Amino acid sequence: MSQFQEKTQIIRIERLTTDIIRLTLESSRIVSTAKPGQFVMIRTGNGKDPLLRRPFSISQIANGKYFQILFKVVGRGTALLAHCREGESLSVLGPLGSGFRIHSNGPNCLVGGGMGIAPLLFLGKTMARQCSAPPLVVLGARNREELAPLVDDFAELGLSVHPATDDGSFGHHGLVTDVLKNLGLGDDCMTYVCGPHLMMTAVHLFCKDRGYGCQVSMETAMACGMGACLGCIVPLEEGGYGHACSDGPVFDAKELLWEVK
Amino acid sequence: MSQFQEKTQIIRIERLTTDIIRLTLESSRIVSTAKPGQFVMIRTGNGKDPLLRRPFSISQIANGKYFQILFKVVGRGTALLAHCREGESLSVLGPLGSGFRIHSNGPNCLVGGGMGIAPLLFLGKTMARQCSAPPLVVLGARNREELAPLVDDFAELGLSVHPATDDGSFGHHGLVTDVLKNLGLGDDCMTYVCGPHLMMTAVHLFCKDRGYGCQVSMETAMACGMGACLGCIVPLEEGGYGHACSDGPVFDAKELLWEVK
Amino acid sequence: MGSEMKDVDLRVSIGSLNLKNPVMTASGTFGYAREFEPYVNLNRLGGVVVKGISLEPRAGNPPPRIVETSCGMLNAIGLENVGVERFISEKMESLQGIDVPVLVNILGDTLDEYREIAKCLNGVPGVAGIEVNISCPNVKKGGVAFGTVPEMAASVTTAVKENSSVPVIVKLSPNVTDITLIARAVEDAGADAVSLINTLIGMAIDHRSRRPQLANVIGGLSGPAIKPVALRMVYQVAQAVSIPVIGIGGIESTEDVLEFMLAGATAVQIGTANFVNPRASEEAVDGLARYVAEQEMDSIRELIGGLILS
Amino acid sequence: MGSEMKDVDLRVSIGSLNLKNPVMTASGTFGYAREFEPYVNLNRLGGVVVKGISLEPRAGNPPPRIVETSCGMLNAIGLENVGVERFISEKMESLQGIDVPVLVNILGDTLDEYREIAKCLNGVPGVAGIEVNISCPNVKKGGVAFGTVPEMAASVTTAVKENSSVPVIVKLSPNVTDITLIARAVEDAGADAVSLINTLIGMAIDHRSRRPQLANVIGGLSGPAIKPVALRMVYQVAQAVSIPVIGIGGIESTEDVLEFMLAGATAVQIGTANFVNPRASEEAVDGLARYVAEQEMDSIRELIGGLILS
Ligand SMILES: Cc1cc2nc3c(=O)[nH]c(=O)nc-3n(C[C@H](O)[C@H](O)[C@H](O)COP(=O)(O)OP(=O)(O)OC[C@H]3O[C@@H](n4cnc5c(N)ncnc54)[C@H](O)[C@@H]3O)c2cc1C
Ligand SMILES: Cc1cc2nc3c(=O)[nH]c(=O)nc-3n(C[C@H](O)[C@H](O)[C@H](O)COP(=O)(O)OP(=O)(O)OC[C@H]3O[C@@H](n4cnc5c(N)ncnc54)[C@H](O)[C@@H]3O)c2cc1C
Ligand SMILES: Cc1cc2nc3c(=O)[nH]c(=O)nc-3n(C[C@H](O)[C@H](O)[C@H](O)COP(=O)(O)O)c2cc1C
Ligand SMILES: Cc1cc2nc3c(=O)[nH]c(=O)nc-3n(C[C@H](O)[C@H](O)[C@H](O)COP(=O)(O)O)c2cc1C
Ligand code: FES
Ligand code: FES
Repeated sequence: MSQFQEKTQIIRIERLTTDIIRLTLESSRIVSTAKPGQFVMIRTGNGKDPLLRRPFSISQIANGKYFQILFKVVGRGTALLAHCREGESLSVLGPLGSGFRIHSNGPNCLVGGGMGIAPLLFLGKTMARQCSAPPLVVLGARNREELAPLVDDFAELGLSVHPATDDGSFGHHGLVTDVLKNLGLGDDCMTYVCGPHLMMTAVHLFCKDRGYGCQVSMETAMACGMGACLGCIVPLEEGGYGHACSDGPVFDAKELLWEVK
Repeated sequence: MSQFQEKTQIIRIERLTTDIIRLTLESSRIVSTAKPGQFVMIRTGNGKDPLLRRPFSISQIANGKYFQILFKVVGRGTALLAHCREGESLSVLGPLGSGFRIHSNGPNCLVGGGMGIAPLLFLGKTMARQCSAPPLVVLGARNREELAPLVDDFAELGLSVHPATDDGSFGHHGLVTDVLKNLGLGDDCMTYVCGPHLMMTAVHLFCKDRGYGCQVSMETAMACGMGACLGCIVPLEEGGYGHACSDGPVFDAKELLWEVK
Repeated sequence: MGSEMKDVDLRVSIGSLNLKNPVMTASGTFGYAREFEPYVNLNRLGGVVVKGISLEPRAGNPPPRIVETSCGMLNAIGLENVGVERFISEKMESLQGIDVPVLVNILGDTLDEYREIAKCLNGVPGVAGIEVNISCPNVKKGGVAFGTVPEMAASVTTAVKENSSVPVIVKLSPNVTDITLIARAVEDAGADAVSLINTLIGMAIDHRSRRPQLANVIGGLSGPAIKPVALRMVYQVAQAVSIPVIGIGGIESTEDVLEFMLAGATAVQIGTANFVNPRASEEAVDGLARYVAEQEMDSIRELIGGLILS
Repeated sequence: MGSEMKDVDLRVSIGSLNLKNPVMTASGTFGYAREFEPYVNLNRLGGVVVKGISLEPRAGNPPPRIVETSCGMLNAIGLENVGVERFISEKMESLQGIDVPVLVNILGDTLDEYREIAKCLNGVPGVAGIEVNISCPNVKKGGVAFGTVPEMAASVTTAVKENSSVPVIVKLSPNVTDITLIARAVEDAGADAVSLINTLIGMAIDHRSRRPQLANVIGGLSGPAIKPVALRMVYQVAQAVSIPVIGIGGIESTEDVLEFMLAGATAVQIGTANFVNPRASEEAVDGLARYVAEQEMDSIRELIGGLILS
């Protein structure tokens, strides 16, 4: 048994910006089996509306019993979560899904956009410990306010971060793919990508072009998070569908069907 | 226009027992027209579940802009209300319904049971000011814990209270009707009753027997609180139904059909 | 709000009835309209549909009549109403002076009753339209609801239509296998519009007392819970008929109105939401005006049936 | 829990199928059961109904396939499944060793397909019963769902029944005018039980993109939102037929199970609630055991149809 349904206590609530929040939750069981790239399903309220759990990447683990999620308030579920108080409990299901497959020896590059940065912190921390060389980190967001606190987290791990913002207020003014092009990544580089679909498409094409490996973490609507509802599909290159919650959320980008206009 | 739909700020939350709570809300408009016996309809949450507003008696007004409700946590709506924080806002509709018709000259007796005590405080306060003689007050509840804090409120108004509890832990051990029988009420006494249905039935019969007037405040399920849904009916003596929200909640007990076994 | 939005065109037509905007209130959820005056400027609404009226007064069902369910409510009011005579002399009288079309919802147990009510209402000042509730059981046909058999629905439509000079809207029941069959039948019988959906039939039980929660055992389910069913039926009916469709079911907000119009509704009715937020209807009018302005549309009518498929 | 409750009798029977307790899981909401092993002791359940199986594998509908609605969800999975062959070789194989009846939900576009699947499953070890999903459109009859016409529902029942040695449960669609007509037709055709309800047909629209929220445009509504409709239909069907009725629709808790049993259900299936609380089914078993003990009932069967009227 490596998944659990737990009442987890909210240890800490940090408001990084007006609408980006970090929750620290306690569950030694979930933490004991969690791997970078996995996610949890959280009940955001006690009522029946919103009805379904919401998926969030595990963005950090610590001390064998704490884990963090980092989220943005975009709708009712996240608004309810943002309204919680320290000391209260949340029902959490996890850890769920496949994680990133870490290449311990090759050069690694983490590419995150917006809230897609969340799982990369856990990944970066793990790599810093496991891999022969630390990964390069490229992070994009709308502006300094949203990006700076997240960049700090990676910096604390001793990783060098290349930021990019839409408005140029922090790091490169433009897209993460611009940054990637100028980084001089090693030949057999593996990229680990999580962010908006358009960004992942662009990074996939870039990697395909250069012959780099590319793992992407896919976001879809999810009802169950555990392979039961068959709602969370992503179209596969070979035809048919993969299930984001059980076959993913991390997929080899080559196996997916990318709609490129 | 004497009804309003308002975002009212929660000024104060007092937990009288583990499940009895008093909220102080601010709305000068609602307070300006509120009369004893009237009620408000409150949205207990922001979601769609629970969907409907919940009715609560106005149990006090103060300083021309504050009003209080006193409630017991019995289900999801009241649980949500109990979970609110000071400074937050609640959507309130009111004041609604007919109030008590105060007899300024005759002897008056307020009879309350459980949360039915709530509207009687506002009534008692008004009578203390308006009436030639202060009303007698008979209050019943399960035990001292639930009753004592409410009795204190009446005592502060200078009214003499005759308490009764189911377990005998405070005042008379037994029913409010036992107390009533021994009070020696004046001949043309008017009683104002709010509490469990069985209690109101008993008080009505007692009053009918003695020829006292009897006004009762009826509780029914309510969807709208303003005469639009026709859901809140109470059977009338003459046949047909009255509407608790618009014809009541206060009725002359004689006009209602009482099921007496 | 009113003046700055002057230029925004929210008008829609239901047959010969021209509405300022598509937002009406649903029968049985808005009383006789005056109840909402403390909260709503009635003149700003597209129309109000008053509580269902029968030939004779009805006391309605015994209590309990309502019970809350998940994101919805069940009601078994039992069509309590003052009867058509008192309705005309008291309620319509009290509505004089309001600058909003008043539509009268009517119901009966026999064809004759429908016909008689229509006659009584014909020519009454202020009655801008008739909405025919065909969810009632036909007592002559063993209690099968008029609204579940195309031929019966058509007969009711004809009976009312022949005795009305104002537009006749037929309100469809969702408790049928194929609502488009009923919609087409009433269109063929001359209905000027259809409105849908009425409530879904439901039930609630109190496991403690082991009794039904409604004295009437079954009741009508309304509110946000039924919105997906309503939207689907409006979409299907809008494709099946060429008369205007009025969307009803779980509508609470401007966004909901937009969805129903995209699905093919020319206008909408707000029901249960009036209980939760008495200002829901007027707020939806404001929201539509803002939307049309923001989207720089010439008219809200561009939205009707504008769902993009593929 | 298990041992202290030893004396409590929760057993119910569906035809010749004896269940430890009335709590099953609904098709399409419990995967192939093994997915729930981290959370649930499968052996404690009354039965599990696995995802609907067709003759050939189906890829299902394109995304998006699910969308949340008020107290419910819409799904248009499009019956994605591995086909009956791989189902038998892989999925049934993996279920060996579980001490719980496995019921297989089947579906087809033609009578022949239903018949063929039944034949394939007949005699397969571990298959304790067949649940026939008749909500699918009959391709030969122009896409009218098998479940909406009594004669068609009866034919499917006969076709499956003739080729099955285990009990056959027919799962009824709620999207009909009179569900008791379908229930009686399948009873007469030999069904051992009926289960209801399947999902209500619904739709959701994204007003921003002006597109349907499901690629398939329409989908099936499930969850607490539909419970009142499900309870009403179970109540009606239980009075109309004498075979056991299995209640489905919005069941989340022990209380919900009690309500469906009072309405006349012999057993129940928990669907969407499994997504919200994977332990919902086992918790309902615990709750029923506590209830029977507290109420000092001889058996949970005393509850079936025990609704008190008047
Ligand atoms: C595997 C996985 C991991 C995730 N990890 C994180 C994370 O670490 N941090 C984080 O902030 N978010 C994460 N998400 C997205 C997160 O689940 C959604 O933001 C959340 O469900 C929104 O819930 P809501 O009730 O606030 O919004 P809703 O009210 O449900 O929707 C509000 C708006 O958000 C959009 N939306 C809803 N769900 C998603 C989704 N899954 N993806 C994109 N848009 C969506 C809706 O279309 C709508 O426009 C993850 C999603 C998946 C599938
Ligand atoms: C005019 C009026 C004035 C009221 N004033 C007060 C007041 O001042 N203080 C107070 O505590 N309560 C008052 N009530 C009762 C209050 O409205 C209910 O307790 C509340 O609606 C319960 O909401 P809930 O969501 O917590 O419970 P629910 O989840 O809706 O129900 C939980 C339990 O409470 C029962 N219940 C629900 N509504 C009522 C009701 N109206 N009467 C009796 N039982 C009910 C249900 O049957 C159920 O068993 C008043 C009711 C009315 C009609
Ligand atoms: C309390 C109540 C009373 C109703 N009375 C009537 C009625 O008299 N006639 C009618 O045609 N519909 C009646 N309805 C149905 C509504 O007009 C509407 O069709 C239904 O509630 C669905 O819309 P909603 O979900 O917005 O409430 C009533 C609904 C409710 C909730
Ligand atoms: C995602 C999903 C998939 C479903 N797949 C099937 C199926 O394959 N066969 C079937 O008969 N019913 C299927 N159903 C219907 C459920 O078994 C059940 O009848 C319905 O969801 C109502 O119950 P609920 O409200 O408890 O979910 C599915 C439901 C959902 C939500
Ligand atoms: S979310 Fe249910 S199968 Fe993936
Ligand atoms: S609560 Fe709606 S009429 Fe009284």
